Amino acid sequence: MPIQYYIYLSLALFSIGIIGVLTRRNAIIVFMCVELMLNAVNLLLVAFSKMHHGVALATDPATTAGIDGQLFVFFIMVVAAAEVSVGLAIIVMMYRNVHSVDINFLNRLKN
Amino acid sequence: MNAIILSALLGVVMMFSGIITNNKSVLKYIAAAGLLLLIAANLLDTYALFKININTHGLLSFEKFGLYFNTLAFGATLVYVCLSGSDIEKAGINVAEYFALIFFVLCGISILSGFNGLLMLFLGIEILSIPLYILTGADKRNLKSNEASLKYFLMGSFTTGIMLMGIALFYGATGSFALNAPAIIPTTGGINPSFLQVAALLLLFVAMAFKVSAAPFHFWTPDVYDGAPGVFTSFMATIVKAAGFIAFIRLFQSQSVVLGPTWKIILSFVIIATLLIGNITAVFQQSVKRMLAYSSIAQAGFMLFALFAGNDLAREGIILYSVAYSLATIGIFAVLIKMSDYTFDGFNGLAKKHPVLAFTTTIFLLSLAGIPLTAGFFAKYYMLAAVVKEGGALWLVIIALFFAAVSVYYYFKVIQAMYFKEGDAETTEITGAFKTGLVLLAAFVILIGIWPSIILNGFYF
Amino acid sequence: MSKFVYLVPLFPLIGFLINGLGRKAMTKSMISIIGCGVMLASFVVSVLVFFDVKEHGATVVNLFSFIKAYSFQVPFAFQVDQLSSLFLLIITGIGFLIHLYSAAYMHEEEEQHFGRYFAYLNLFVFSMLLLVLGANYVIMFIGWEGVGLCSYLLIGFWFKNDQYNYAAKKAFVMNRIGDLGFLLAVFWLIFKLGTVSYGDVFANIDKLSDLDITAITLLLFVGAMGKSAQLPLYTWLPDAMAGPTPVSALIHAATMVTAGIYMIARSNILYTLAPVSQTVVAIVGLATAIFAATIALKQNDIKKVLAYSTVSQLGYMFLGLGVGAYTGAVFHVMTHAFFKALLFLGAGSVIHAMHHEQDIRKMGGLKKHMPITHITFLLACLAIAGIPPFSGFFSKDEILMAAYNSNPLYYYVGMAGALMTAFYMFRLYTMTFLGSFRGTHEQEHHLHESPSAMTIPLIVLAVLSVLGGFVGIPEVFASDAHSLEHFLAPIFAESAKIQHGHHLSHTQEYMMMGVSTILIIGIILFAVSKFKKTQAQQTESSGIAKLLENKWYVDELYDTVIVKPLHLLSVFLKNIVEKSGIDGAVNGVGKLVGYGSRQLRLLQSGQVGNYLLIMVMIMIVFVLIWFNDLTIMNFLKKLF
Amino acid sequence: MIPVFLILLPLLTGIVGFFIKEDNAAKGWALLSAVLTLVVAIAGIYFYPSIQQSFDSAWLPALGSRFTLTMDGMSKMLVLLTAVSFPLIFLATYKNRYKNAGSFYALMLLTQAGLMGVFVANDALLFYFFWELALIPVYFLCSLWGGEKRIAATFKFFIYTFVGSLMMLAGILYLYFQTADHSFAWQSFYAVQMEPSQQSLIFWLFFVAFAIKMPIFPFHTWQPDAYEQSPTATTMVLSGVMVKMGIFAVVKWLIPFFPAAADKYAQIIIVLSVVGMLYASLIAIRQDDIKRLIAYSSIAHIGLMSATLFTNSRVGLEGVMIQMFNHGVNVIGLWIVADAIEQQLGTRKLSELGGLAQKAPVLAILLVVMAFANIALPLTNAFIGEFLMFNGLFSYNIWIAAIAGISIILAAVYTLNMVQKVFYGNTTVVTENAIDISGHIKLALVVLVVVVIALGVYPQPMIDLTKDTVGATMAGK
Amino acid sequence: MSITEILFFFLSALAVFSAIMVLVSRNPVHSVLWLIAVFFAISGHYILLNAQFLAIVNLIVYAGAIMVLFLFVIMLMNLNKETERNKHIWMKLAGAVSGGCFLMVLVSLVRQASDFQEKTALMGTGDIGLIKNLGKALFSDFVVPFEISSVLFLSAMVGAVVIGKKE
Repeated sequence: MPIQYYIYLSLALFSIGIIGVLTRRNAIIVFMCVELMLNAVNLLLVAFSKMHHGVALATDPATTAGIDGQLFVFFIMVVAAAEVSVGLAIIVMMYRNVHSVDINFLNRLKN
Repeated sequence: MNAIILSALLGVVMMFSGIITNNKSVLKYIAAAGLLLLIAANLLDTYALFKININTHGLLSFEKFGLYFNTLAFGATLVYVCLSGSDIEKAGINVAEYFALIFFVLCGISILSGFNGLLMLFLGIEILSIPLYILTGADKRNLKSNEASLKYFLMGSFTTGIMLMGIALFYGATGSFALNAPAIIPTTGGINPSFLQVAALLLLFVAMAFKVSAAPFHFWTPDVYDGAPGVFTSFMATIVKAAGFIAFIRLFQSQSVVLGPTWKIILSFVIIATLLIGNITAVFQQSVKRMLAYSSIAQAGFMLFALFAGNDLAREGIILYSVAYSLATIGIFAVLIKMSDYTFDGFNGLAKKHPVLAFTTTIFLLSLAGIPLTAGFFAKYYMLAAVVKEGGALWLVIIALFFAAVSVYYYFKVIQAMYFKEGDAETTEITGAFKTGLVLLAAFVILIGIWPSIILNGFYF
Repeated sequence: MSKFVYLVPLFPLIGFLINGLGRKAMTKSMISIIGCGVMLASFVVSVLVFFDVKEHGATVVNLFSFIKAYSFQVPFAFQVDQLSSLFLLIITGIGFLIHLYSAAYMHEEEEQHFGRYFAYLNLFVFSMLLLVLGANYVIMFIGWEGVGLCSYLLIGFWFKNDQYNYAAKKAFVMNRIGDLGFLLAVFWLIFKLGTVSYGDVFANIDKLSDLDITAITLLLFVGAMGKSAQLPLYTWLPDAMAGPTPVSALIHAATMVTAGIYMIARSNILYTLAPVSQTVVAIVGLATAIFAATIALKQNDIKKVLAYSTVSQLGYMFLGLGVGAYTGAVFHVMTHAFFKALLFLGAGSVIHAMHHEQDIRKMGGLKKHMPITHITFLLACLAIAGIPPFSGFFSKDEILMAAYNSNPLYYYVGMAGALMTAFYMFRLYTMTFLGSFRGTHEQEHHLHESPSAMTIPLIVLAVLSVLGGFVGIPEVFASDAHSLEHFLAPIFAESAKIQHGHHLSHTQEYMMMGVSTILIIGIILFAVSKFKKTQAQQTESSGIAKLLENKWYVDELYDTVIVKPLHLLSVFLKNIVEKSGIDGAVNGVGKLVGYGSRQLRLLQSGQVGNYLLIMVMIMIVFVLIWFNDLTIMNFLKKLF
Repeated sequence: MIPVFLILLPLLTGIVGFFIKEDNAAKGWALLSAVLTLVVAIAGIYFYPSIQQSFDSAWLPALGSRFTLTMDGMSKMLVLLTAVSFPLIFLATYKNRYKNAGSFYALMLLTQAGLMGVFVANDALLFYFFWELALIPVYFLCSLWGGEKRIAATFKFFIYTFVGSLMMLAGILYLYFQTADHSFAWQSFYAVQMEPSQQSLIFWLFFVAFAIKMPIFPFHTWQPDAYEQSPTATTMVLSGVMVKMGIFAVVKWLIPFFPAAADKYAQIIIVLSVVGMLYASLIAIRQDDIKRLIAYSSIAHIGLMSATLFTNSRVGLEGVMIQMFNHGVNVIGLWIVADAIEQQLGTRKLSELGGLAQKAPVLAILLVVMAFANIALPLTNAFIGEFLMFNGLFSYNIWIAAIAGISIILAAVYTLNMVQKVFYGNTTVVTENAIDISGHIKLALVVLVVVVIALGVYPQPMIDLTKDTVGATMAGK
Repeated sequence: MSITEILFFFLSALAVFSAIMVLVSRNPVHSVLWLIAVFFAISGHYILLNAQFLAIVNLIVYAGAIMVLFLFVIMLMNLNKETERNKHIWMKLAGAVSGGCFLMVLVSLVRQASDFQEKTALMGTGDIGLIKNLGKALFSDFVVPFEISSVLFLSAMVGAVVIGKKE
């Protein structure tokens, strides 16, 4: 599969994530969109990993080139999990205080 | 490596010490002792006396520059703990956990000063950021703190996304996460670097600019610094930010070949925007805390010069700048935290009530403004000198100097409030030890202002 | 003896210091003894110097190096020659008399003011002596400004009166305008020749181009115009009459105002080589002579009449200088010093007697009350009117003859002026001394002759006024009798070489003298008869008379043309340019920063969405900038 | 060693001064320190010239900056001016009451240390340090002890001059990287050969800094406000000594480094300066506040100096040299009088004053001498300077000299205006109960008057003192 | 068109469609469910790319754990109703346009970059994605970051405790 397709797909998902972050007001949805962005990156990394592996495979059949890409995905997932736990905790804390998760509502701090 | 392991361990120790005692001063002493230990361990590492040797497979590299920065960062943290440690309880009751988080942040800093690939950069930044999200929201019943925390978190994770996209594209272009890897895919134009690598670096640049609050990616800074409990703002705005710069420079210095001349245009745009927004917006702030937030943006503008110049002088300069800026800001925040009113009016008449506080604050403010005989002067001096040495960007230096003059305006507003205005600056209890600490710190700031080599020689000895 | 010439200015300086510093500690008599004593000492030395010069000729006495900066240097040196020694005599001699007179005249003042007065007066004499003795233009300038200072101090002596203070300030400022010209001339000399010493300058005169000489002489003349109250810078002198009368006599008649003449006489060779400047000098002098004379016709203040008369007489002197009659001018300086000092002192005596009443319309018939004053005054009037054989006749005649030689028109106009002089002087004399007293009874009751300290100087000066002319008997009467000319010949020798004198025939000269004398006598008789019966009541004058009474409205003209616009400009600069313009621009930068701050703050809206939106937008912009050579736009166009 | 003493003495005594709580002790301490400094200065310059006049020690080896102090003629003269001024200032304002007198005098002494440093530093970075060190204490002095609008006025002054010094810093940095040995030493800077086109920008960077300090038109607007609002003792320092920093810097740091640019832009600067002279003089005519009047008068005088600096004339430069000293002495004298009046009568408004000559004859006489020195009457010190300077200006351009000469007339107008309004005429409500000045002011003024006259009659020592600087500066041309 | 291609396009379409649905859904619960759909689609892609381990981990961690956590929180807050008020229309438009521009700019960049012409991602073959190989690499070359990520978790844990603990 041409690598461009993966790039386009990934960028599309990433951009959809961005659009989501920019257009939604619900903090949880915004956060979900961030997760979507991360997943787009994951997909791209895996695709690149396979691309590099393919290139290396042509010369060295025992190569493990490209494995770092997949491992990076693994670490991204780790971080994402940690972030989610903290992020949701913060959102819940916020909700407890103001009974809303509307990010437009967050404007005590400005100017 | 010593520092990374020990700081993580110390984090755990602090965590558990919370179970044993809840006495804040005991915790403070434990933390201070831990920091001393950390400094010692790091120094041992620096001089190759005792090293925990772990094969990092090239993911981390510990050279003098990074290790020296670690020492300074830990030292600054020690100063911070000594001055503001007892005020941490103002933020919330979980003092032990806060100290633990601070140690985790230091772990992240140690990684950032030694990363050798994008993976460790990513991990380091996350280890740095996640505790900060928490610390920002530490004052749980304070809506501002909540808001700051959520804002910081949302924007931070968004930026993480951007950064990861950059890393992915970088990986696509080079096939590696290592910084020194050349583009494995030959470029069409011969000398042109891979487009995707450049685009990747651009996205990484945006992400790093966000972390060091360079405009126009600075928006989180005022709100978060303002909303976070004062003690943690102090920590975030100084040591953490300096670490961000170290990472920034580490990342981009290795890529100078890849970055074309356009890089400088974009960078100078960012520098000017940062100086402009930081300085100009600070002028009309009513709250000293918020003013300091903007001022930290402004100072970031100066620190970006190191990136712009990218020479030896810049490397020395960024260290000196970090120290000068951090010490002065820690000092001011230590005083600010003691105030019951964070607005400028809250400082009215401080000179009468607490002349020592006012005097030392004045020294710190002068240092931030870059007045000679204080550390801040040589910090700015090195930054500008680095740029001038590269040649051709004198106009940028002149613009920067103009903004330095603007910065005098808002820094001196504090001095005016303290000395020239009548008022009853209410503070919490000021101990003699605190005053002594401030005086020592101020003396050190002046000492650096006269002999900057006491910091810079650390590179060579 | 010449090497002790420094004693001449030193004595008055000592007097100044003693009187100035110790004025509170000393009694009036001590003060006056010191004040007069130093003058007498100075006079004695001057006499000795004079005879020394007469015998041994000129010398330059070097005292010390005043300024020495590289090649340029100004020595503090004194020029002792015929011209300066003559002036020394006039200054110290008349100075002494006036000091003596002052001791009595100022006796009503308190001790400290009395001391102050003598200190100023001594300082003035010191400055004037410096002016005259200086061996270069810088030392002359020191004296030049010094006398201006003393004039300022003395005009404003009664400093409680603001009117007087304005007059003093006016005198100083107008003098400064002239001084600027003087200074520029000096700079010009330094620029071209690198020296200011008379000897060096006159020796190197061939190094100067015609333009240089003309410019330098004209600039010097500007200085002279200020100091010697020539058109258009004369208006300060009548106002200067605010000072005590002896001061007017010494400074504003006999000595200081003749500094300009001294200076031009000193620089005669330069002027002789600059015909344009000479013409300017002559015309300005003549115009001043006639202009001031017209004003004097209708003045009612006894001192004002004398002041305008002084201006007018100074004009004659400049006419003389302008037509090359340097000796004549100096001669007139001398005789004028005698009779004008006498006139002022006489007026002072009158004022003293009248209890500071100066309006001649309120006087009259003083003849019988003050005989000595009357006689001496009359003699002075005759001298100034130019009746032979009084001193004024000889000097004025010499100038007018030279003027005729140069241009007959000068002579006719000058003659008209002389007639006017005779008219207003005798108008003054008649209204003051003849007829009946028009003042109050109380004043009349107190009328008395002045004490001897005042009358003795009058008498001495009267003698000099009468006989002083005989040092300069014109050739027409006796050949080689002009002893002054002989004496001064070395000074003007260079000029004389260049000047080609064609002389009038003796008959013509006799005829002109005769006609003028007859005319003057006629005018005098007319004036005496016209004003003898003056009554106390005043009539509103109109037409030209009113114009003259108001001094041609020159003061008002200056006020409108120069003073007021200057003040308006000042206010404009202060309130508009400085406040709104320059400072406004500076504050504007600050305001701009403040405005920017308030606007930029709005960017920090507090909305996370906005922040991120801006970030994304900037990111896109960065990509576009970075890859602008990749024609992303073209691709985008294709896309749609 | 002398320059080190000159800096350290006020610096250390100043720091000690902060801890003196008792007002009179602080005054005495400051006076003692200032007198000691004066003694050291005079002894070092005149009596023991054999003692080392320079000092050199390592400071920042990594940067190529050394702690190098030297004294050439101009430095000596300005050091002397600084040393002379401070005791007189302390003396003249001895009776003035300051809250926290200890801090006040301490800051004054720190200012003195900074000034001394500026005048003797031979290393650009060091020079910059002292340049700022002299400024900061003044900021506090004016803001803490100044008049009603002190905070705004001082702030403007501070930011204005700070902008200038930052410009200079940029220039210094640029030059530094042009030096062959990467050093801040004066000699290294001097040896830099720059293209004329390169010189231009750096020249202006330096010049603006110095022009603000002097100040010359149109960079002067901080000055009247600052002078008016500062406590008079500080104003004396500001106008008497501090403005000389700008001129000093032009002679020592600007003209030798950028001869080509100095020639190229001489015309602009001279015209600006001359315009400033007339402008300031005209404004001074309508000032009602004595302090503002003196301030504008000072601008006019400085304008002449700055114009002459660029005329490339040896004699003119010599004039500038001695005028630096003389202007300092004269303007301090005027301030002392202004302060004496203000302290006693509580007003500085000309319109409210009058007739003081009756009440305070001694003050009147001393002021009149000072006033005439201000308008450069011959036999006062200012005459020599102005005379030489006008010579320089004249040799540059006749018309400019003539136009500048108008200021001589205007100076007479405003100065005499002041004398008249303050001292002459009848007493007013304010001056009715005035008494004459007391001993310490009298002493200070008499000393000044003696200096004024002595240097007016025999200026040669001053000329000789600064000859070498003038020679060196002109030799570079 | 081979089966791989068909699957690729199907999964891509599914992913994009689901992603769009995430952000247009008014109900947060629906958003979560659509996001899970995206994850499934992406996991499908992983399988296509022969990265089975990641595919499984993705499902377990993301779809299984994280999204459940989200759902849990949403339920906790009782947000399953359509409570979210709309953003201002201009802000929405600006957000969409910016995101679109971002996509277009990057896509155009990729299109013009010659780097990836003719490059393909290896489908089906290549065994680096197998758990054996990944595990070996993880515990040899990548052991340091692996250990360090424990610090991350630790701090996240401490953080969650600090935030969540009642005072």
